[in-house]
Amino acid sequence: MRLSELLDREVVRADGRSLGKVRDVRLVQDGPILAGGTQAALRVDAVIVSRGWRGVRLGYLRGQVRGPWLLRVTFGRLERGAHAISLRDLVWDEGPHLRLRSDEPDGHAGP
Amino acid sequence: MTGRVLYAGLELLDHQLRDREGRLCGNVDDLEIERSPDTGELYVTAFVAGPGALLQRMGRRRLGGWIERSNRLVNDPERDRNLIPLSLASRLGPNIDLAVDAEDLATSDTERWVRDHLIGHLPGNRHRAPE
Amino acid sequence: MKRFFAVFLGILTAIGGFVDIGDLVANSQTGARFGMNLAWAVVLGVIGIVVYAEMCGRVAAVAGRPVFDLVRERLGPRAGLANLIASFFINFLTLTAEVAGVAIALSLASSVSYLLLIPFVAFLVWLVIWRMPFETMERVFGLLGLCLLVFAVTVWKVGPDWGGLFHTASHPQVPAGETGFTYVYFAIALFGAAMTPYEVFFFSSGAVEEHWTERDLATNRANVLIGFPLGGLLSLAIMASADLILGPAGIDVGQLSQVALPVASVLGRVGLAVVLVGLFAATFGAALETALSAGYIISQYMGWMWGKYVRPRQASRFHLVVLLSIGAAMIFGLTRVDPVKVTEYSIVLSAAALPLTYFPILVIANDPSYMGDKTNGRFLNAIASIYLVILIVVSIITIPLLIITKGGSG
Amino acid sequence: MRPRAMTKAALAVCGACSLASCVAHPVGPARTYSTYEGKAVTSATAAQSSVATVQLVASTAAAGKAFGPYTVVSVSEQEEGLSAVEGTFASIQPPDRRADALRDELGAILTSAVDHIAEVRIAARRGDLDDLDRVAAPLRADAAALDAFVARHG
Repeated sequence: MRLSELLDREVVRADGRSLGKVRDVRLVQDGPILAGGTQAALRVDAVIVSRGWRGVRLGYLRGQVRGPWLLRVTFGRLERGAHAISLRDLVWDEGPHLRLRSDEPDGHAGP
Repeated sequence: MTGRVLYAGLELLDHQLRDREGRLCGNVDDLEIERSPDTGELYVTAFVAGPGALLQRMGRRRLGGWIERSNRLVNDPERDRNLIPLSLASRLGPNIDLAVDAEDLATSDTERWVRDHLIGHLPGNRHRAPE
Repeated sequence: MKRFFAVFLGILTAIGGFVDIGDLVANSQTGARFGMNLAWAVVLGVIGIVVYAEMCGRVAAVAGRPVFDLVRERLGPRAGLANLIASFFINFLTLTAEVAGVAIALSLASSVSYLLLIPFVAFLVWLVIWRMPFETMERVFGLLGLCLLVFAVTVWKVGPDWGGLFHTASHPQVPAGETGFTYVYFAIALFGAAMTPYEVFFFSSGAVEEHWTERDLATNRANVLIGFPLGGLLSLAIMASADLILGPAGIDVGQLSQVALPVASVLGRVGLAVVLVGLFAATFGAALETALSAGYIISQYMGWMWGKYVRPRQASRFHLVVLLSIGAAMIFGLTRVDPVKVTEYSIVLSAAALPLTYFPILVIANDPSYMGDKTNGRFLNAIASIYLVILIVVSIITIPLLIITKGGSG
Repeated sequence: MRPRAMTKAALAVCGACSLASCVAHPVGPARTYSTYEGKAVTSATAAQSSVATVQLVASTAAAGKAFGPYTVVSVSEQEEGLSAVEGTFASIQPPDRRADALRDELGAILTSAVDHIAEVRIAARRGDLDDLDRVAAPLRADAAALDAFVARHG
């Protein structure tokens, strides 16, 4: 399975209403140390969902990029709608959508 | 949850891969994920590097899939050489450093072909311009 | 002392390497048609290239990353590909124009038809890229390019009414016989000629080729902050020479030979010889830069090994792209396509494609995970943001203006 | 714009521009007298620049300020350019009788200018650089005729 299969996939609530699309995927390096390597395994932790713009990979919300003011304001606003939804709260069956298990997402805004 | 947090799209996808000598050997065109039978969680197991994977990611599923399959047929039907196991990564930064030799990766296949059939026949191809 | 000499040499190289066929044609044309009324566009373009080239050099020195690597990382593979296609196409037009420009410079010295010289020039460009060390290559053609300083000597020898020139430049207006559309169109041409994207592709890749580190940041700053503005002054000298000699005679510049005419008519044979060497060096240097840039941007998008700092066989795909680009440019040049027209299109289309290249640079130069504590300061960010807005406006109006003015002739 | 559309747009713009650069020429078909007159003035303006260039090159060379190859190539370029302008103008269909007169008037000036430039080129190729001023003298009349034409119709 490829990560790109998750990206741009629509996320819907249990009642079928759309929450937006997957714009990025949050990984946490807390798995076991990989055999033969030095890196701990990367666990797929959550998907970043937003309704708006697709190009949210500039680091204004999730990275440490702070300037310049013009871009921070523009992209901060575009990315503001984005929030993380834990993969544990999602059902990923063969269908085209990721479905929320219940309609009470404990998802929270990015870091 | 205490480990380092990485955003795949921001910090891994499309980043440069370098081998142990610092040679450039492809970009991270996609990531392979697998569900662990033990914990039931999804883990990133490998970087995917190759034009087939990139095309698939860009929505050219059929063309990309065909390139990936033909690649596998020519080389080794048993395993997908476009996959570079995550365990080979020695550093995940703006560049991703791998503890391998670039020549052993599938991304070097076209490099080798161009070298053996074209550039390698031109005089002086072995000499770095004198400093 | 040695360090000082190295910095000084770098600045001289930057001055001589600043001007290419785009600057020559655009400055000469506008000088003849608009006098100094468009000098502000050169100043605007030079400040822009200084701001962004300094960022590129700093990113390359600190993070070791060339521009097109960052383009794909920040724009993603699809928008990155769109930029790659556009940039490659424009770069190809520029390469063709530069190769033809070298051939014309040689033809003006030998009276052999420039078409016969194009294959020879193309081979020479490839040979230099294949064999000559990066630093030597940059130095030789940059320093020879300083011959173009005869344009400044020409202007000085004419002894113009300096106050008048400066007044026109600082109080610009649309001259009689020109429309507002052509005025803006040529302003964009000058702006595009100064800010051509290949300059930053080459500049940042060159910094990686020369293994710049944080210790080279001062050199970077000196080259860019002193060298580029002086190169811009050279552009203005070309414009002024055309304003003083070609404009009053009613000459509209459509050939490279006309660019050199003010120098010959004022300074005579010696001046003409020097300016032809300058034309040769400037176009040859830029031909090398654009040919390499073709290889750089494709390799960096694909993640291939690139560069002259390894043996050619270790970066064979890169060298293949360079070789094929030179070959294609040679063939396009041989179709008798008008080199000056190709130049005009390349600089105007450059202007349209600018934001796609400069935007990711600005983002990365602010990203501490790449830059550590060497991120942009507030002042720099303010100027860079203003420029980003200008670049976007320019890119929106360029293509409509190209059509309305029928390529500046209307 | 979606990125894939951007890729397509980039390709389309590149294609359109390559086409445009092949066909772009300010002189197209003319249906009325005034468009014909406009095109005549465009041709005359281009001719003015060519004639002025050759005059300046000739006087520069005659003053010993330019060497042979530069002079020959510069003059030939203008000769070729002006012949092309002449040919293009001649190929435009004049829409009415009034336009016929205009066609004859400018045609005569252009032919004369091309002939005089050819003489300069011939002399330059023979190496008679010192004499070039005298050979180029007839161009003064052509320049005056072009100026008058543009002033009358521009």
